[in-house]
Amino acid sequence: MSATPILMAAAVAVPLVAAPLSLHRAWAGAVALAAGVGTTAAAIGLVLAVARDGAVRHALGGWPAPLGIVWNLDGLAAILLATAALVALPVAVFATASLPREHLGREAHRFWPPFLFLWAGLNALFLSGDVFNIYVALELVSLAAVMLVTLEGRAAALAAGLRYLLVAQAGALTYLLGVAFLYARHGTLDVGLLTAAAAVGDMPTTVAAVLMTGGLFAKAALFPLHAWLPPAHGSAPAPASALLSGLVVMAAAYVILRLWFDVFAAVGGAPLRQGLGALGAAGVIWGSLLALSQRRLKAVIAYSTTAQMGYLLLAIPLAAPAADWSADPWAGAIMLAVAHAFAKAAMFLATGLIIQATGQDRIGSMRGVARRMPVTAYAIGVAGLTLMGLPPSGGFAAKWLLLRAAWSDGQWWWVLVLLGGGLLAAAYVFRIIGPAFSHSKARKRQPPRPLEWIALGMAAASLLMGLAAMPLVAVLARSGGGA
Amino acid sequence: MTSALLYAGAGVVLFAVALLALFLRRHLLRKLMAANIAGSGVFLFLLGTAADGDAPPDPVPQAMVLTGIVVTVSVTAYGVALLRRFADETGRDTLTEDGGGP
Amino acid sequence: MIVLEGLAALLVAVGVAFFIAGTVGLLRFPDLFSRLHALVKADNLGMGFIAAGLALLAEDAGTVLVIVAVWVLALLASVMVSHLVAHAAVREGMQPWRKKR
Amino acid sequence: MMLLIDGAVAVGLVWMALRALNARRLTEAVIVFIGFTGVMALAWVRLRAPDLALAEAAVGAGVLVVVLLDGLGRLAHLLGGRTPLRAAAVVLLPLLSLALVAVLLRALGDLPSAATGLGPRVFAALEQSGVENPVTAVLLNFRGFDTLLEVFVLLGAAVAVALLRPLDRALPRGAGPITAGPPQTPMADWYRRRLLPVALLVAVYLLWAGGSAPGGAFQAGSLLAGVLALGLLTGTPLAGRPAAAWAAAAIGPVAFVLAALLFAVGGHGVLQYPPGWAKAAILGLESLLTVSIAAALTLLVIGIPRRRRP
Amino acid sequence: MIDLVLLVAVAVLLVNAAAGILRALVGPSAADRLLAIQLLATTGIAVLLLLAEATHQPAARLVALVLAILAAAAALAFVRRLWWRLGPGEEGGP
Repeated sequence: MSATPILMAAAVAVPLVAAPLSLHRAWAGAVALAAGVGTTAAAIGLVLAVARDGAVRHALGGWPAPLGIVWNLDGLAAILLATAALVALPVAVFATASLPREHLGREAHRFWPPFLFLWAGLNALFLSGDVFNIYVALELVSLAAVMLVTLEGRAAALAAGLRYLLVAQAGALTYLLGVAFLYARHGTLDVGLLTAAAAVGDMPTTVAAVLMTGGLFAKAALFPLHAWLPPAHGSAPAPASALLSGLVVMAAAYVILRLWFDVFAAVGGAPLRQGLGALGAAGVIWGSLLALSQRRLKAVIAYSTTAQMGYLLLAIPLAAPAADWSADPWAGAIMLAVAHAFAKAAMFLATGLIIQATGQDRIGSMRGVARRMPVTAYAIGVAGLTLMGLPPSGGFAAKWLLLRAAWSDGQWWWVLVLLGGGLLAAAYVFRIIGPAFSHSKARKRQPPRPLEWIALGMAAASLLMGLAAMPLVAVLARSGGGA
Repeated sequence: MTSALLYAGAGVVLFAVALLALFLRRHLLRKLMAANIAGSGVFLFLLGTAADGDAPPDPVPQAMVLTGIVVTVSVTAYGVALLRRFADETGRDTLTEDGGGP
Repeated sequence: MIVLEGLAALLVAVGVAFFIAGTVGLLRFPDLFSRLHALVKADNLGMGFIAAGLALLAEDAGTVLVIVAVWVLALLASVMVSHLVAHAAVREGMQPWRKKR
Repeated sequence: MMLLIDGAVAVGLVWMALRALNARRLTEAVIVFIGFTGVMALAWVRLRAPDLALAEAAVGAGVLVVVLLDGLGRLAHLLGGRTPLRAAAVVLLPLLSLALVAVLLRALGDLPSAATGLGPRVFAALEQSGVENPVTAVLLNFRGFDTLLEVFVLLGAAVAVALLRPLDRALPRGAGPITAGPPQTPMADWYRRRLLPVALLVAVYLLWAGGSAPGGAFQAGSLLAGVLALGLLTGTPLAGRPAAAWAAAAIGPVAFVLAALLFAVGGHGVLQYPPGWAKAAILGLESLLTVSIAAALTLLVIGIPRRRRP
Repeated sequence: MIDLVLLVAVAVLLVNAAAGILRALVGPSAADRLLAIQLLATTGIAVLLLLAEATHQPAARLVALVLAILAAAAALAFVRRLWWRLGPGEEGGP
């Protein structure tokens, strides 16, 4: 038997085993970093395996679908596993140095159990090819995410965590009711088999599509169910915010894309798909406007997440039937999600450093940052390029693909959304970065240099992704629609 | 109209009513109970549609519901603990809000 | 056989009657203590009759054992509950009801 | 007759849910909610799902009751009157809710009437699964990965509760006593001493029977946790080393995931039991999971300690 | 025949329990609400025993056994964790 299933198992099992071990106060950091290196190695191994051998389906327990659960490692899953790893590992390194300084103090080891639970849940989610299994994985992710939000235990964080927990639970149960409809109608939970069975797109299937999408909207903080996100992401410690904004939201949005790519490909007509796209567009505009009107640094970045997630939905109205993941709209959406994960993580880490240096979470804290903390300022600026979608960033490549799809399909109205969203992003990014070049006499505590470089490194990754767009699309093509 | 369908229908009603309460009710303990009841509704629906006359019902939804019960209990207990900590910290048992969302 | 079933049905019916009596007491009696009294005594007697009736119908000794165990445990729980509630009520300063003159 | 009973149960469920959600007093709501979980257990029996009835009864009457009443008690000083509702929401949302019910019922009517599920496949493969109870076969074999993630959700929740301690207090080293409460009567102690062995016996039976009859790790574990919570409420602190509670809570999930990995490394599929070993492996895993589920649920019940008085 | 008798008993007990829940709703004291829960628990145990016989589901007896083991949990939690915190005035009103 080949090594690929063992690597898949390792990607989930290593963080799961490490999570309870990291409860030990003295071991926590070392256990988590070792597990992080192991999990990252497994994820990279999986990307290489997919690039070499193509997609792999592995029946867990030796029971093929529909009886058992099937892990579905295609190009998309591999890319997302690698994204999770390449975001989480630097964040972990960052956290070991920054958390003891940032508010948690001697209790910094509390970060590791939720960190590892989260990573395991994400990997399980990306691998899963089973709609019920996705529900369980999502619950693990949400639980860990709430733990991260409430790490510091201040009143605002607890309130944000409670709201997040309730919204996530409502979303999960709505999703689960949709799964129940799918199972009652088609008698299977496997994504591949459902795709074949749901080709009719009748009433129960449509209701299931609406329920599952609605539930995931809440989890992905997509407009109009986004209100919980900014307080939640804004009140977590910087490394936690980086994971939440970069990876957790992306994971829920990924499930929406996966479902509409496969299972609901035949569901609803143009109106339903255009409606989903319109909600995405509204999210882009509304989220950007809210980001523009914030006073707190972290709030600007958190609202920007709502805006950026909106773009992903544009793939749904643009997709042609029977395309594969490397088709323009899908590849564009995925690339945007990945580039956003790196950029947003970089931004949260960088602002975390600035907030530590100045002791204040305000846009005014940015004053003088360009002179005193140039590396950090660069990190924010470079990550901002991706959010705006300027070349050569990953955001540019992604939007280019979406634009091309919209143009060639004659759906010009999405072009306006893409361009308008970019302009608004430019406005809120400049609002942050502008004051950085002004003079300030306020004293700042210099953060450790390596931490600044981690933030810049992640921002650079989001930038350089635009140059690596072609290889990415090539890996995405390794799907074969569940074959 | 079979008994099983009756339970599936009750499940749907429970889900909708509880989801509504989850948004409308202010007290957090009530919201947590609402989430629980919504879960029970989904579970009833799952099993109500899986029943097959007097034969034993499909075991797959049963396993799904069992998993769902464990997850729901975990989340509820965590939610109550979170609420207690929140109340300790603030002296409040509701979230202040400007409208919208639970 | 038919005699046995008839007897069982009778016992179950008597048990149900006790349950109804207990509920009437629960709804009509004037204070917590008397309501407690009505509920716990009547319901456990009712439970005993129903358990006895069902034990007559049981096919094997294991079933009888389970039924008896259930009844004993329910009885213990009731004793515990009524003791706790009454004890706490007295400590809370709750006064038993007296007929008004 | 059956339809009458089922109708009564279904209507009762909806009515109790409405009371729990809308009752004026929170105490009333919580108590009716507890009753609601009991009636759910009846519904599961009527739907011929005794495994679920056992789970619902064990969780609903034990752990959930203690968690909710304890939570209510800690909020008692805040209990106010009815909180006002937002005017626009009061009109609009119920209408939406009604529409949702209508659509869902309509879709329910459109579902195929003949069972389309995986039941026949489960029964066909039951012989190779290592157990005779089809629900256990699905949980521990066919869809074992769901269960694997699920027990980690439970463990994660226990960890999450422990992490809620204020930052100036170290992570709990284990289960402490629940000390709050009025002085204890000797009778409660007597009761606990009688109850514990019976519960242990029944839990072992549920675990052992789970292979062939209704029951299993979760039912047994949650029954144990319920009785432990009951014992804590009688004022008896949990004995034993604190760290042991966490080790007990983690051992089942960790063993499960390590087994999954080891089978894969050993040349079988991930989570695939080696031929002939399924029965033994499932029984061993279930025993460990029972211990872990009981420990994790107990840690959830114990929750965060009371705030230190300033 | 006997099965029908048992089912009628179940139906009567359910109606009886519904009447009992009224006590939970009326109160007046929180302890009265607790009594309704106790009624529900006892009724539930009896109904489960009856259903086990009438619908030939021996496992329902186990459910009754579990309920009987945990029957005192609600009262214990109530008395030990809640009541003494509520104080007499809190729930004593109409």
